[in-house]
Amino acid sequence: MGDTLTKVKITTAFEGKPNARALKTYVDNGGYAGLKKAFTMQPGQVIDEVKAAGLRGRGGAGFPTGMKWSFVPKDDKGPKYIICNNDESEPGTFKDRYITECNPHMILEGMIIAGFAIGANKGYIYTRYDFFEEIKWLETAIREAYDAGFLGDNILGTGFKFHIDHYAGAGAYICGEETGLLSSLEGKKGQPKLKPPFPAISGYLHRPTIVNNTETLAAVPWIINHGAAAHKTMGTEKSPGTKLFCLSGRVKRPGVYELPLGYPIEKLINEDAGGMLPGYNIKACIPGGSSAPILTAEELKGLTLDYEAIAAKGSMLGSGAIMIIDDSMSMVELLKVTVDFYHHESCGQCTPCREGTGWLANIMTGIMAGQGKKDDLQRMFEISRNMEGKTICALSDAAAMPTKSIVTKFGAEIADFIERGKRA
Amino acid sequence: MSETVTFKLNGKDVTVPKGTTVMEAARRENVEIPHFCWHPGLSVAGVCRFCMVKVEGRPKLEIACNLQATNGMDVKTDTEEAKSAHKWALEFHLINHPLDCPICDQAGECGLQDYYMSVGKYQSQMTRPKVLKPKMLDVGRDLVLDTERCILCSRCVRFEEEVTKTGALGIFDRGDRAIIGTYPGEKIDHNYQTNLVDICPVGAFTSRDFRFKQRVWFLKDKPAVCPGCSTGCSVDVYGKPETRSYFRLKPRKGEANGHWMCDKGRHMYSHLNQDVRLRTALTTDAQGRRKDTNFAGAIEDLGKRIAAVNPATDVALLVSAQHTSEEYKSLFDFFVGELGIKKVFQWREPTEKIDAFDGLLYRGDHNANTSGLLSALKEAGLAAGLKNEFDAVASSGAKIVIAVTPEVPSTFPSFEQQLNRLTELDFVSFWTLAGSVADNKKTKHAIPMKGFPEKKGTFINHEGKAGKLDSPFPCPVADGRDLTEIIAALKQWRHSHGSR
Amino acid sequence: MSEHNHKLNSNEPAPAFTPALRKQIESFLTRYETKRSAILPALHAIQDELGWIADEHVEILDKEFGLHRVQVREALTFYSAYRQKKPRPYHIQFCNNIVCCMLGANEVIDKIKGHIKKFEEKGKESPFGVEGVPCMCVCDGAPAMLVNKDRHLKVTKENIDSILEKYASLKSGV
Amino acid sequence: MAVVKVPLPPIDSNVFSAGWGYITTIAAGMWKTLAIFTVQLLKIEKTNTLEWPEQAATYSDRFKGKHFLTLRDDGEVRCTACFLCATNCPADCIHIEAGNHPDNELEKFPVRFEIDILRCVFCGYCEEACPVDAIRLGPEYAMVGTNGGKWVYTKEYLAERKQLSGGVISVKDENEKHPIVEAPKGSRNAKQIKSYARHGIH
Repeated sequence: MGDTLTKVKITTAFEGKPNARALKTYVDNGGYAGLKKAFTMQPGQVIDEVKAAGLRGRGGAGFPTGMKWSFVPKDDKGPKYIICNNDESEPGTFKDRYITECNPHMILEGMIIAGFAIGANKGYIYTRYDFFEEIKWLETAIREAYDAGFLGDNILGTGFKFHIDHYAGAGAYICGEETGLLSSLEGKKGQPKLKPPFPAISGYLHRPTIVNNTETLAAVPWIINHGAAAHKTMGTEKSPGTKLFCLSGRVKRPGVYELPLGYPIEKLINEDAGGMLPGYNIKACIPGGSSAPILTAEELKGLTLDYEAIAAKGSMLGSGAIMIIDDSMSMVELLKVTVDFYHHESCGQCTPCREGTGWLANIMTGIMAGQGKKDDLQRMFEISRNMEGKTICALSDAAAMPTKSIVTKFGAEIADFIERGKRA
Repeated sequence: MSETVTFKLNGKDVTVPKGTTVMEAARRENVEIPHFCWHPGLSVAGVCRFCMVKVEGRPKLEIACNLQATNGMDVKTDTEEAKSAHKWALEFHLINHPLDCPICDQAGECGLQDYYMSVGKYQSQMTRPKVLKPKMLDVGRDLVLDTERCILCSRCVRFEEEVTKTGALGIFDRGDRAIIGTYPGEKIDHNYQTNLVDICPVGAFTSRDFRFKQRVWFLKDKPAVCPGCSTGCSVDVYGKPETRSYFRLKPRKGEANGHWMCDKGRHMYSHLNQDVRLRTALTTDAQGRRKDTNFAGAIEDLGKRIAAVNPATDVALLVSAQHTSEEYKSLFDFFVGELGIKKVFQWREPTEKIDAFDGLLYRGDHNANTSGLLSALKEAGLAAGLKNEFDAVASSGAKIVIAVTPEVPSTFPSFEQQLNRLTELDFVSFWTLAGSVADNKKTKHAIPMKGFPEKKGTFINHEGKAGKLDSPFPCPVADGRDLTEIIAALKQWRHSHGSR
Repeated sequence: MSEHNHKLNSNEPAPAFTPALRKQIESFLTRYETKRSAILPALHAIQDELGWIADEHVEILDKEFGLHRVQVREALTFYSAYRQKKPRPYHIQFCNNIVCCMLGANEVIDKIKGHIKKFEEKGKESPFGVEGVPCMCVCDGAPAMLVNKDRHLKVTKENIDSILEKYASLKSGV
Repeated sequence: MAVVKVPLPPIDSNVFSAGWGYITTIAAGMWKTLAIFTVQLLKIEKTNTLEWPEQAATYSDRFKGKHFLTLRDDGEVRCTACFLCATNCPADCIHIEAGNHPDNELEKFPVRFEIDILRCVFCGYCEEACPVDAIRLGPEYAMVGTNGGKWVYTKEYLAERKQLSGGVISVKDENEKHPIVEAPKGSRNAKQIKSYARHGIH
């Protein structure tokens, strides 16, 4: 791999810099250069550049960003919207918060470029409400950008008009789903919208809308600035570029690591993060936020961190939230926490998800209370299997996949717990 | 039908207009795709996830209600994968459903029951306690809401948003705690609320009016046209022929009304039941003694009285606009054509606002056949105006007045008052359904009539469109006749007694 | 998700809107493309200002600001950020998701509950209320909690007492 | 149905023929009667005839006699007026009128529940159909009355014979058939749960 593993900082370039969030720091270090360069290009060229860079959505699904942008109807003269999905809520993830903390201007610049590319004049940053500090930083950054002429009716004298406003969520995991986010932005319950039509055709207020993850948008200025080719030199062929990995659990140095895709996971855990805390061993690992199927310690051997390699192991890279489960954690408890979370967060719109998550949580409550039945594991597997791929959004799958994997891979431990009717 | 697409549905080629969903196409082809949230009169919600179909070449099952048919698409509703999806979708709907079918009015016409029989999983795996939610909520004049039975298909919420545009219902909370309801302490207050009972695929909304009256499997439904106003909604009348009783009206899809009908129309069965109807004919003898008689007796009495006077000058007709065009034709053919009567008057409600319209269905003209009556009058060569003509009747000097009363007294607030006024006249023969005619001690002559579900004929609505009544229930009143039959009997009597 | 703090305040009268709050809500009505979008920010504003959202507040939003009450209530009940009952002066939201749970969140929550119980046994109202919440996305600092708007990271059985004490002493004058 | 064939008396032509034969036959008959009378009078042989009503007849446990309605613990009929018995009745002898129970949580109850016993064929289908074990056919077989007798049994009459509840076939108690579920904390009061259990998880 050699060269492709060079640790270039794209989205965390301002990590640890003094006064990192200020506009001045950003501009002094090459900020808004991407935007200026983008203005010298045609909107179509910007999209092509992002496409060529192979940038994939960093929110979890990994959909190619340039492709998404190109779905927006070009001849539509009405309002279009760019939404930054900063509603970070996937358990285990904390990268968007980190980007906001490092330098929110990067997000703004990415949004302006995206707006320029698809012809949108309005952008929203949708952030979770309990990022109280982060919201303040964002608001400050927006104000600074307006003052410096990076936002407004005539940006840098180009005649391009773009406004960004900020919107706070209200504590719903489902609003991290793009159409759920749009519903929420419209002041409705955050229930995902039926697709088709896709948001790029009919999204916010039935207008063409692009919803991108914070990390995706933050990577855009660098790509425009350095070119698609430079971006392609990092990472793997199918997953180019760098990605933020949120490492948590009982490792010595948990935190956000910006690494090129294709980075070996063992190297990340043992070298970058300094290994496990003394006395603890890896029992399992959830590689992409709590929605990702769990991997056992054995499966981590030789695993590289890119979309394809993890998919080959039957899990997914998702949002890059790597949760190391150590041997102090009971898998019954892990399953209980997981299904409870999805039960709490299911929006209640689609029946299989509403009832399925409730049913799973109900069964787990029974198991925890010592009322577990022998066939509960089989039942949970069946329920999960029939929840998958049946709903409007992926929350149902997100609940089903980890359940299935935990039940399959750690079934013996749970069965033992049920058998004894108490904590294993 | 400008552009069409052709696709395969269960192996059969189907051609539909472009933009048609697979669900709509399947309905046209009589292919059953189980569904709860989809309703032809509402927007697509796609939340019940029941109408899963397999499209060859696509990895996942698709929901038929949001799947537009495209050329060459190969859709299958009966693959093992789709069938298993239906089974499980129903199972998910059922796990928190209380299964209180024994006390639920929806039993017998419940989506959950029907689909359980056709696509059910039978072996439930639900072993845990169910989620409990509020029951028996009073959310409107005619609505009882049981949120535990609710499957959150959101049809009612969409109805409130899209049809009545009141937005009075919402889904509160989320996940499996979600509860449908109005704003606390508020009630749905519009004239279309019972539609919620109809569109609810389960027993979450039940009608207070119909509640516990009868199990639906005892009922027979027959198509008819609502007599409540000049819109002429297509309806189904639900009755129990064995006991000669009626229980409810429901809308049937029709040109005039789409899928809906108003709550006023829903009550157009209550005047038909025996307890409020005129059950026997009445005559009064020379001594002024009133007695019950049969139909033949009443006709004989009336025939004699008409024969004793000069009908052209001494007989007047007072007609309401709630009977069929066919009846009016025979009525006027006989009285105007044969007897030469010129004194034909209309029974209308003095307070009516004929052009009033609520924007959806309900009109100010509470007569189903004003247009039909007017054209029959015109055909008979009589002036056709729309006004209440009681004064004219009173001052007409007629010795015999034949009053064909409105069928539905409840649509005429002044019904009793007019009845009282008419009984003051010399001799009035009431042809009516209303039992109150017999209760009035001064009534001298009355003939019971058939109600709208008991006769055949046509109502012409405000647009001039015809609505057919063609599958009659047996009349609960033995002597009940429609106008055509009464006229035929009168003619017969006159014929056999030598007068023309 | 456990809730522990609602018993004493259930019949609390709804605090009235301040003029500043009204002005703020007014500004939301025109700030976004649709009026309906103002529902979430307006509810946040009410909660920030008054601590919780009462039914009366929803009715004011309907009558005075033209936000449909059913829509407002839908949002109010759907989103878990909004509180419909008056919270204690220090409302603790403790993450009990995977990582925090693994690093001992439940034990800390139990300890906080024990702390609250001690107050109640003395017949006093504890200044603290605690509820378990889903992941707050600060897993690198697990276990994490929010006390009103202050985020605390790496909260353990050992250091929770000193944190609570600090808040309790702030509260002592009230 | 089995048909009992009664053999015709043998035609005896030679011995007691013509005029005197019937006297001999009567005498033989009288002798038989006298013999049995004597045997029974002296209690030599056990009699099959019961001295009803002084002596009670016993029937098989599965005998389906006069109906009765079972009661809940609070003394009201268990019937929820679901009409399933009436639907299932081949003789169309059950007439129910349902109404709103004054206690909202119980919802539906029979205002009237009548059985026209003269139409009833005692098939027991009503018992089979009942989802809440409210109607049973009891052991009573004597249904006597005169022309003016009350042949239509009312709800009160059907429900008043408490000594019969517990029945013959359906010995399960309410909780056994409809297990009471544990309610989530604070969700509903016990009465609701009871009504819930009553209307059933099966």
